[in-house]
Amino acid sequence: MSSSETRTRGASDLSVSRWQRLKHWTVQHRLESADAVKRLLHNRLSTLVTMLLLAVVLAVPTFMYSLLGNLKQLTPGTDFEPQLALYLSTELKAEELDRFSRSLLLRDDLLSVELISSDVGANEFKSHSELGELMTLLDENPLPAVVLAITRDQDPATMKLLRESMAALPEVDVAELDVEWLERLEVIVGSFSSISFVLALLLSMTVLLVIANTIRTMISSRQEEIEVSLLIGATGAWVRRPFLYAGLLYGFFGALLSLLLVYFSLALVEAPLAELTELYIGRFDLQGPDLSLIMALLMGGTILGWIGAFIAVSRQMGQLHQGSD
Amino acid sequence: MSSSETRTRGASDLSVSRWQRLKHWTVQHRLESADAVKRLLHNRLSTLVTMLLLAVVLAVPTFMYSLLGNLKQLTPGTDFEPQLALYLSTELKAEELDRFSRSLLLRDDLLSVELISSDVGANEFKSHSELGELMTLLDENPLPAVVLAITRDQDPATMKLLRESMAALPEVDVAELDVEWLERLEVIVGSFSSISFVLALLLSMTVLLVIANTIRTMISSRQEEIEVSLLIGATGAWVRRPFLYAGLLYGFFGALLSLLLVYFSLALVEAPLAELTELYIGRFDLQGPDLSLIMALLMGGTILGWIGAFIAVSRQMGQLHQGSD
Amino acid sequence: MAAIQFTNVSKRYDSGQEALKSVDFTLESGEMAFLTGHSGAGKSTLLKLLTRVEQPSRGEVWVGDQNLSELSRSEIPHYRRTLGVVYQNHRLLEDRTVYQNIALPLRIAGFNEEDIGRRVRAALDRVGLLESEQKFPQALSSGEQQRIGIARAIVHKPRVLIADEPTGNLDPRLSLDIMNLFEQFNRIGTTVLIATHDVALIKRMRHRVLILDKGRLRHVQ
Amino acid sequence: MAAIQFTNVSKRYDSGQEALKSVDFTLESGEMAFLTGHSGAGKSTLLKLLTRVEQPSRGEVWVGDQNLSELSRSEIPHYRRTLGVVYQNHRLLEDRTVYQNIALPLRIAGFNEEDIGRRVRAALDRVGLLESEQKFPQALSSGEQQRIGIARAIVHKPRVLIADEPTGNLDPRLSLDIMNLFEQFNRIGTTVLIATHDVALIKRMRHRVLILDKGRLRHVQ
Ligand SMILES: Nc1ncnc2c1ncn2[C@@H]1O[C@H](COP(=O)(O)OP(=O)(O)OP(=O)(O)O)[C@@H](O)[C@H]1O
Ligand SMILES: Nc1ncnc2c1ncn2[C@@H]1O[C@H](COP(=O)(O)OP(=O)(O)OP(=O)(O)O)[C@@H](O)[C@H]1O
Ligand SMILES: [Mg+2]
Ligand SMILES: [Mg+2]
Repeated sequence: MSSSETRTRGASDLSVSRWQRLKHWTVQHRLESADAVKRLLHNRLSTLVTMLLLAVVLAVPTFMYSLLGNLKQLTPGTDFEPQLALYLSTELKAEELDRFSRSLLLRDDLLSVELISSDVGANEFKSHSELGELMTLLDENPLPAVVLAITRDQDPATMKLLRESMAALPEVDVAELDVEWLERLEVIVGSFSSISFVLALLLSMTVLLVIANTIRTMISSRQEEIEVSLLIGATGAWVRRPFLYAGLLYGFFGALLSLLLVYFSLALVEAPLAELTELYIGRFDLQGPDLSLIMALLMGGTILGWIGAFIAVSRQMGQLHQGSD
Repeated sequence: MSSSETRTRGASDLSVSRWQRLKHWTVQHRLESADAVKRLLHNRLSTLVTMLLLAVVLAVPTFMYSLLGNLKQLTPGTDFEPQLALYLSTELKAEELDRFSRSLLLRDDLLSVELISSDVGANEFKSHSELGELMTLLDENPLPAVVLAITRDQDPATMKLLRESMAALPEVDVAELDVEWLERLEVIVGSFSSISFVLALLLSMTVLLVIANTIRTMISSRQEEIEVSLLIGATGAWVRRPFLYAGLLYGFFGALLSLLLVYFSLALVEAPLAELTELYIGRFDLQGPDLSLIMALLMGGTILGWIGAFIAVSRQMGQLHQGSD
Repeated sequence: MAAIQFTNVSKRYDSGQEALKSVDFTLESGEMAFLTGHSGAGKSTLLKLLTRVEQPSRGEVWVGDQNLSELSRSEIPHYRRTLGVVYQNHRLLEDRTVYQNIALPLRIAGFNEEDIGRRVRAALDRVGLLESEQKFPQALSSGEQQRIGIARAIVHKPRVLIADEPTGNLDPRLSLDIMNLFEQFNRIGTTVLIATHDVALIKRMRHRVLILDKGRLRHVQ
Repeated sequence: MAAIQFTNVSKRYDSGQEALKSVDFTLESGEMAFLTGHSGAGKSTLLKLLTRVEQPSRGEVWVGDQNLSELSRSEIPHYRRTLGVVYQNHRLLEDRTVYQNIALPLRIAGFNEEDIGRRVRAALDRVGLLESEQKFPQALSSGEQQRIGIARAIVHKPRVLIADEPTGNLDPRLSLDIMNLFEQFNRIGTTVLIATHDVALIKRMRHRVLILDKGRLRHVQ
């Protein structure tokens, strides 16, 4: 009869070596995670619904952030520097224009100076503006020559002062700064991204709640099993583990599904959005979420899943430890 | 001992009058719906999560439809009629212009004719276009006079023919139709609304799934109660009723909450969107969902809730009727 | 009139297990009988046929003037309301108070609240647990839970009372009390059928005894 | 050495119910005893103290060399693995086969699959239900379920075996068989404590009997 040998083993595995315990632990984890996947697959409807929900909820901020990335395309990138545009008097002759632009080159508050003659300006105007066709109707070229200058000092206040002093020059009719437009666009992008952030936070809370609730119902549907296991000598960790795995898996696969959803919706929106933007803004390519967003989504989803499960498990287990018979 | 009297009553209420049965039925329904509300309130976390989810899921298409309504603002309403714009030769004198526009008035393929002199045109251009400032730089007004005409026949093909014949007139330099722009915008709005429709369908399915799943877990958490009730003589309808009520309530309140969510998100988006559109398109007012959309949402949500509950109940009850002991 | 009649009833479960084999017996209206036999003999199966939870594979089960095989699905609930059933593991709802548990059959039958209160208290009084009205089943000993289960079975004064080992969890004195309670009901006309292992009790009570042996009705004392 | 020792143990539930009053007794290692008493006397409560589901309001409960009140939360699982417990309502998991049910304590203790298979079959053989290995509990009679519950309690060969009315659902012959099984375990050194109503059985078995009466240990035979 092997009862004495088993008794020590069944009774307390405190006596086995650390190495054996580690091995046991990893084997257990492998079994448990396989078991968690099996259970998710077994309860198909419920798993599907939860994943779908997570996908929808996670897709909303991801979609927003993707669009935001596209919106940022509209603001010139870091290589863009705000320009000072000097519309020159139409009375100046070609040599005068040339001289004037050279004199500007000597100023050390300007980094670069570009002269655009009225012919070149007219051509650009024709190709870019809606009103281009009108130009063909005009007898003579009404456009002035323009000097585009990039200032050394890029801070808006200094640039405004510079604009004023330039406007006072006799050769200059009108001096314009394009920082204002840029500032406005930046404000817009900024407020969109803070909205996206708030939304992402709110919807992360929702994800947390969804997973916590799903795990809660999982736990309560397996309450008898948990109670019996605890009575038989299962540790809290042993009971908790499959639920934590489930939360993690929900989070990860929910995030993955949401990514598909985002690509799908972007594909749907692409054609009409391209037409719309072409109509008002000009060509631009709709881009999907970038790698860092994808990583953030997948890792965020997984972590949220684990935390949600942890919250649910802690709450429910607390109740079980106290109240049950 | 009152046993004989009660026995008939407890045993079969087939014998009571139809009036009593109706009264009993309404009382039951009142009690049941109150009970359903109480249960939803009792299980707060789970109820909250479900409602939030429904709200998020329902809010997505509602939000889309609201934006779509706003997009339609951009396409001129039914009172807009596509115009034919005739840019007249700049060599014509004021009297000639006048005569020409009068002669157009006599044509029966044009409904109305409006002459815009070059001065008026220049003013409009200044106030509307980004390039307005440029106008102030020009020595003379380069704009031609324009005649805006509304055609009797609004179909694009006929209008194109008309445009060609007009362009051939000696007084006319260029003839332009704005139908093309309109056609494009209509295509865009059309594709957005079909996207919204597909999305609404998909998300309605999700709502159905969410509610079916919630009711399913409700049922399985009350399985013992259902089994015992059936053994004691509860009818299927009696057992089903609270779940159907719950589904209905979930649907309705989920839709209500999603409405709040939509108003909230619209409020969030309003300011930056207004700036953005002002930058590219010009002022327009962001409008919330209209009454018919609100009604559709609330009724749709309620009906979806009921159907979802019905599906869940039918599936689960089928299992209970067969397999249990 | 026969209250319960089995004619040549066999029951074979889907698993192939033959739980009842050609069972024939009649219980007159107002009669009281015990059903006994070894574990797995088919006692619970026989009672499940009576509650229309299972259907016979062969033969007919009549209760009163109804052939249970011919009950339509919508008639089953009404039929079940004429029964009172005590379950082996009491089957009380853990999340409801004792009062709510006992009130359930009355709620289902559509009694009004006032009636319900009166009847529930009368039933509780019968099983001697009037003071436990607002407790939850978990806070009761198993014997007390069993008595609540009995109270629920009798609260609507059923025509036929069926019990599956109602005294398995009770001490001998309480068992006798409960059996006496069943006898009282029997005396006012209720037909009573009780499945039990308690041989000592059966001997004492002097009622008819049906003995099942591997699904066959061996002996009718 | 004393396997189980109660010193002046009282238990008062939050509801105010005094379930045990100054209970004192000692069970030597390898001893077998019965716990009896009327319904609600406190038998289940006493066993719940042993499984550390409840804690005494006063007094100390020692099992082996451990004072149960001093067990930390993380020690409870390991302590419980030294016990085998048979529950009144068997507490089998309905969604698992008989095999899976019995394997559970071994899984929890981390045995490997091969060991588990061998031990589960040995336990099933002991209770005479080897052929039901792949069935689900619902497809078994209540007596059979009870025996599966016993198999689960003994599969890991515990030092102490506790049973709460293990024969409440069994017929007299099967009851005796099960009790003999418990005795066999007792003979190889397991300490056994059984709560039961079955007075006839107790008399036959000739072991120590602890009698509870309204929470007081009245009589130790
Ligand atoms: N749902 C079922 N499916 C398959 N077999 C079943 C089912 N229920 C019972 N059985 C089998 O039918 C036989 C009779 O079972 P039943 O529960 O009627 O016995 P019993 O006389 O009530 O026994 P006990 O005294 O142990 O309660 C048993 O062998 C059991 O395994
Ligand atoms: N969780 C609890 N909360 C409050 N009171 C309880 C609780 N459990 C049991 N009691 C009460 O304590 C007393 C003893 O209960 P216990 O279950 O120990 O009795 P028992 O001897 O096992 O009875 P039985 O033979 O009926 O199973 C009873 O009066 C019961 O109502
Ligand atoms: Mg049985
Ligand atoms: Mg007890």
